[in-house]
Amino acid sequence: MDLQAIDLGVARGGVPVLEGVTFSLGLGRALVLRGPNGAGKTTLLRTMAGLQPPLSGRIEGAEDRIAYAAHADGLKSMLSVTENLSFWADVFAQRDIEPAIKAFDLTGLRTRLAGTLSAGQKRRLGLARLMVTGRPIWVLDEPTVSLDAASVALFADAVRAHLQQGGAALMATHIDLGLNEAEVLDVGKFRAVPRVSAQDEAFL
Amino acid sequence: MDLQAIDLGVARGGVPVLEGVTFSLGLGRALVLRGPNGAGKTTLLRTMAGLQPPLSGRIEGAEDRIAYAAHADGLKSMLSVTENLSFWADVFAQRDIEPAIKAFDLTGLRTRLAGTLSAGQKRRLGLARLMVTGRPIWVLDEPTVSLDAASVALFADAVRAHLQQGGAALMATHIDLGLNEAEVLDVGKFRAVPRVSAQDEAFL
Amino acid sequence: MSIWEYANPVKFIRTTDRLLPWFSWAALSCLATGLIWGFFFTPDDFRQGSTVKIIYLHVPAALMAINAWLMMLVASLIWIVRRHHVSALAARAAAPVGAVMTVIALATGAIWGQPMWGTWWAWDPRLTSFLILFLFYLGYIALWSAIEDDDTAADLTSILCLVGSVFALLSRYAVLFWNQGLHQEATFSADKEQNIADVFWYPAVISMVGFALLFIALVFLRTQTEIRARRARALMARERTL
Amino acid sequence: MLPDLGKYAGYVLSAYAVSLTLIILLVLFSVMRARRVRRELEDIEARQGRSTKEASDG
Amino acid sequence: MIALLKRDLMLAIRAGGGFGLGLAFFLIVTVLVPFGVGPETALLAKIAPGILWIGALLACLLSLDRILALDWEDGSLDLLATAPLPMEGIVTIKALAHWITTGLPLVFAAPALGVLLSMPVDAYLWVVVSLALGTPALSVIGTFGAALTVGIKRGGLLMSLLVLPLYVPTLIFGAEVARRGAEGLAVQTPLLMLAGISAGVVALLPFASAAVLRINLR
Amino acid sequence: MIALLKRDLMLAIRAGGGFGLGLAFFLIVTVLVPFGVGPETALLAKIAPGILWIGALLACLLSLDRILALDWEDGSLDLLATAPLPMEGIVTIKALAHWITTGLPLVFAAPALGVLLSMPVDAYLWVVVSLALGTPALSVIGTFGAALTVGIKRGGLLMSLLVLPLYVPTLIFGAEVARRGAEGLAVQTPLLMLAGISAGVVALLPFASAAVLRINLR
Ligand code: HEM
Ligand SMILES: Nc1ncnc2c1ncn2[C@@H]1O[C@H](COP(=O)(O)OP(=O)(O)OP(=O)(O)O)[C@@H](O)[C@H]1O
Ligand SMILES: Nc1ncnc2c1ncn2[C@@H]1O[C@H](COP(=O)(O)OP(=O)(O)OP(=O)(O)O)[C@@H](O)[C@H]1O
Ligand SMILES: [Mg+2]
Ligand SMILES: [Mg+2]
Repeated sequence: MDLQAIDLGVARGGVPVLEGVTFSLGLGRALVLRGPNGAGKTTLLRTMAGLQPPLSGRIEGAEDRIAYAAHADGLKSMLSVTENLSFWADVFAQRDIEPAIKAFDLTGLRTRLAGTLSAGQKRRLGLARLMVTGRPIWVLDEPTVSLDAASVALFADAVRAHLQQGGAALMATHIDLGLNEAEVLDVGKFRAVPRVSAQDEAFL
Repeated sequence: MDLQAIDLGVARGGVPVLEGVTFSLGLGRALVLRGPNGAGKTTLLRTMAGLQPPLSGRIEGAEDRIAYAAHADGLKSMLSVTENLSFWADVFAQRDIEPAIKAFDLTGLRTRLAGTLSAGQKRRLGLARLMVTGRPIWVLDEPTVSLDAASVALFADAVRAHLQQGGAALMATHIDLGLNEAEVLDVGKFRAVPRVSAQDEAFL
Repeated sequence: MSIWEYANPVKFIRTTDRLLPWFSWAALSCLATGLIWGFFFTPDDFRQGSTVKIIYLHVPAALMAINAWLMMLVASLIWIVRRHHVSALAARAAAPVGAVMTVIALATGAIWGQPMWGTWWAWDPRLTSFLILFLFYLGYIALWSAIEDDDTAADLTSILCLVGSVFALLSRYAVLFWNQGLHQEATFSADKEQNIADVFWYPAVISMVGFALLFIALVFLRTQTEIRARRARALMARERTL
Repeated sequence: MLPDLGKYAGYVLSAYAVSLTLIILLVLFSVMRARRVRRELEDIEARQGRSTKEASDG
Repeated sequence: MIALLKRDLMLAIRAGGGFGLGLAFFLIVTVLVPFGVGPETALLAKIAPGILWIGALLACLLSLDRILALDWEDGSLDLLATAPLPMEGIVTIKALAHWITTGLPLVFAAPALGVLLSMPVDAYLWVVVSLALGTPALSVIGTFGAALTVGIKRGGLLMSLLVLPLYVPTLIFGAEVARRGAEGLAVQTPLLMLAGISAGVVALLPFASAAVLRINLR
Repeated sequence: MIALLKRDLMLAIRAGGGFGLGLAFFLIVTVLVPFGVGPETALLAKIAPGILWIGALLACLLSLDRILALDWEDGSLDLLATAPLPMEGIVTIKALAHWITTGLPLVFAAPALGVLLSMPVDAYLWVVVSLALGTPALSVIGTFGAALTVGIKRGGLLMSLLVLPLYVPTLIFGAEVARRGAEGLAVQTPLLMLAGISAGVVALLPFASAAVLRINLR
């Protein structure tokens, strides 16, 4: 089933940010969200991931199929790279963390505590987590922050492999990911008309 | 006076990361550090900023002339944009925060609490802080993370203006900043010969 | 040749490897002699009955508890001033030994207190100071184990040890002021030697020497262990970087 | 075999028991950890083909 | 779920994970009381059961901000929320891990600390029993407080404020059991009440905590 | 320096900044004590000065992790360290801000809480005086503890463990002043000692705190 946003409105801090967002993401495809800073990409992705309720409209095909990666990586600095990954694999009832470790070139860092990694290495570990979720739809918020060119390529390969296995990916980013097959959606055009926050409307 | 690194060795977590780093950064010039994830850029910049002692070699011309911007922005989420800026201006005994606000297009966000900004807006505020330090040498760690193209251009303009006023800038980044006049230094070639941490040497 | 030579970890391991058996056997024999003599072959005190036999454990443990802290203080100073790794690790190695000595002194004291004072615990100044000393040990050990980086941990704990020592002294005066106590005066001081009968004195001294030797042997062994652990970590790190 | 400890026997014996147990535990833990760490170190050294002695001579 | 429990326990015993710190705090609070109120044995013996209960409560309280705030800060909580675990399960496991690492050790340590306060002999049993029954409630209620304040940076003090009033019934009945036990009176009523509170709280509060946590994650 | 003080005070009074929380915690601890030890007026009156001191100390303790940890987490501490302020100045200002937002309100609140514990009339003056003299020491010692544990995530409990033994002399002399005052005895000696400790600590400890902080920032 496709992941669909139908006439979706999202708000942050009570202020409507985007309105009328409509798209559909089929399996095997990738969609890149673009838009200037503060456009509402993060807000939209959090809504898609089910972390906040939409203001209006609805989302379909998201139930229990989404693996979300946020600005923060959710790593435990006192656990090693493998321990961090195995934990998430356990949570998602998966077994094998080896492919993830290979795909993001973490082999040499296996026993290192996550807290001692460099910014880019942390990010790689955060992305490797996606591969142990077993979920078909990846929802990624600026996945390549702090990554060097080689790691961005690793990431693009991983996404491509995921798409080939029938997965899908929804990403927000400002830079070029090297994923030419991805469609692009500019969220700028969905900007909500400036008005008071949704919760304040009752008082007008 | 130039900012000079002379045969500098830096370590993180006690492990030598870079060795023999030598460069000199004259006023009016910009130097971009490049290197893959985990190469040691952050470590080098922290050392230059005086936050950690060098392992070997020395740094000249850094004393009280450096404004440092790290991965984290050091914003107080419960203070507004102007309050955050004024605080740093006060600390560095400067007065005027208007040019900084203009340069990073924060005018519309003035009274917003820093905690409610989007990732890119936060970053813009973090960079605006540099302009109220009055320090001639900017040391920046991945300054354009999360910034959209327009903001990257704003940043490049700000750096250019700073250079024209006789400032200097030392930056680590993975992406293109649009600063063509900047020299590039690949830290990869200074990689420390693999050996144990400096503090552990006594134990071998 | 200067004494600082032994601050070299490898040298330290080699030297102590040679010394360790001697100290261990000496400690064992002194402890055995002192305690067996004290337990089996001394008469009961006319006032305290057989409880006086507790003295052979209580006093040495109490003395070692204090001396261990002093040793840690000295080692911390050496680390701060001269940055010899062995001294930092020795301080780290001594802390749990000192803590156990403190617990022994507290436990034997409490067991002694029940028949003598009719209570397991009283807020007597000396007892209280010991409890505070125990808290300092706990904090010191907790801080060591909470910090990942070895040298940072050494730096922080040695400063804590210095500041803590000053506050421990202050606490001692505060506690003395706060409550006047029940506890025995120091009867084992050199000038009052005759205060205590020779029958009790000899085994007590032997036992004290035994505790001191045991402390030294344990600190040697544990320091070696810390050094080896550091070395293992260093080699592993090198292996990874290669 | 035991000397006559009178009415205080329980106290004296428990004092000795507690102290000796604590000391033995302390020694045991120290020795066990020493052994373990030593073995680990020797493993690593064997793997890397160096020993403490060589290192110190070198 | 098991994975989460395992991870939380592992993190607790890792360096800086705080296992045993609750215990140490309990010890220290108990030691401070005589410095404050003076060293008279009779006085101390009288207030001992109450002080032990208050000390245990404070030790729980101080460790609450590790339950959820750490996971919130590094983003794991967002990720856990999108994982195939029910939110109720997450908060229950978190409370359980907190009890194992904090509440349970307190129960075992209480008798030793009773000695320091010259607690009457009859009190020991009841202090231990009341703590064993009461600390699970403290952990579960504490998790609720942690869920309420999870979005607030360093909200430790605010959380204490919210949680302390909720602790009052548990404290009253727990301390009452201990105090009556010390004086040799019948403890049945407060004991039943305490058990009832614990059971009720463990059964029902996780739903509230989960709801609150969902709101905070929005 | 003034700017830093101003910012810290401003942050404290902003929503969620924790101003007044110390006070509220103080209130709640004082209120819990009767629940724990039972409602007898005579008993409460006797322990009142001590409880007030312990309550004040715990309220200070619980707010310590806001002194430096927040600034560490969001990166401001790194930036402050590269700013033209001496590290000793930074820690002193931080301790001062903590005292103004936590210690000082406690001094003013103590009499009101004394009423709750039926404290004897003579004690009020001395409780206030001893708290006024002692709380600065608590803030400065606390800042040392905060600096020691600044790199440790949610190190609140570890910090308590390190700080509480250091609080002992202050607590003993402070509570002694209050207790003697309550009984109408001479308070001169402990009062002098308390003042001496405060003065010494304020003069010397910031150097240790600054050293420790520098090590932690490395
Ligand atoms: C938990 C409680 C106790 C602690 C922490 C404690 C602590 C100490 C310390 C630190 C010392 C050595 C001080 C010195 O020699 O200057 C000592 C010595 C001594 N203690 Fe205790 N004590 C405790 C209970 C008792 C009890 C109940 C008794 C017996 C009634 C007792 C009898 C002695 C004696 C006879 C000495 C030797 C004094 C001397 O000659 O120096 N202690 N104790
Ligand atoms: N509490 C609030 N009140 C008003 N506006 C808010 C609040 N919180 C967030 N906003 C605004 O909502 C908008 C959406 O933010 P969001 O984080 O979704 O943007 P984004 O597209 O992810 O930006 P970036 O590319 O910078 O990450 C921003 O303009 C932000 O300033
Ligand atoms: N405690 C530690 N022990 C061993 N190695 C460490 C430790 N801490 C950091 N490192 C390593 O030091 C190296 C330098 O890290 P640094 O953060 O300086 O890299 P960087 O160039 O900034 O990378 P990025 O581009 O990803 O930000 C990394 O390889 C990192 O894994
Ligand atoms: Mg965003
Ligand atoms: Mg970096």
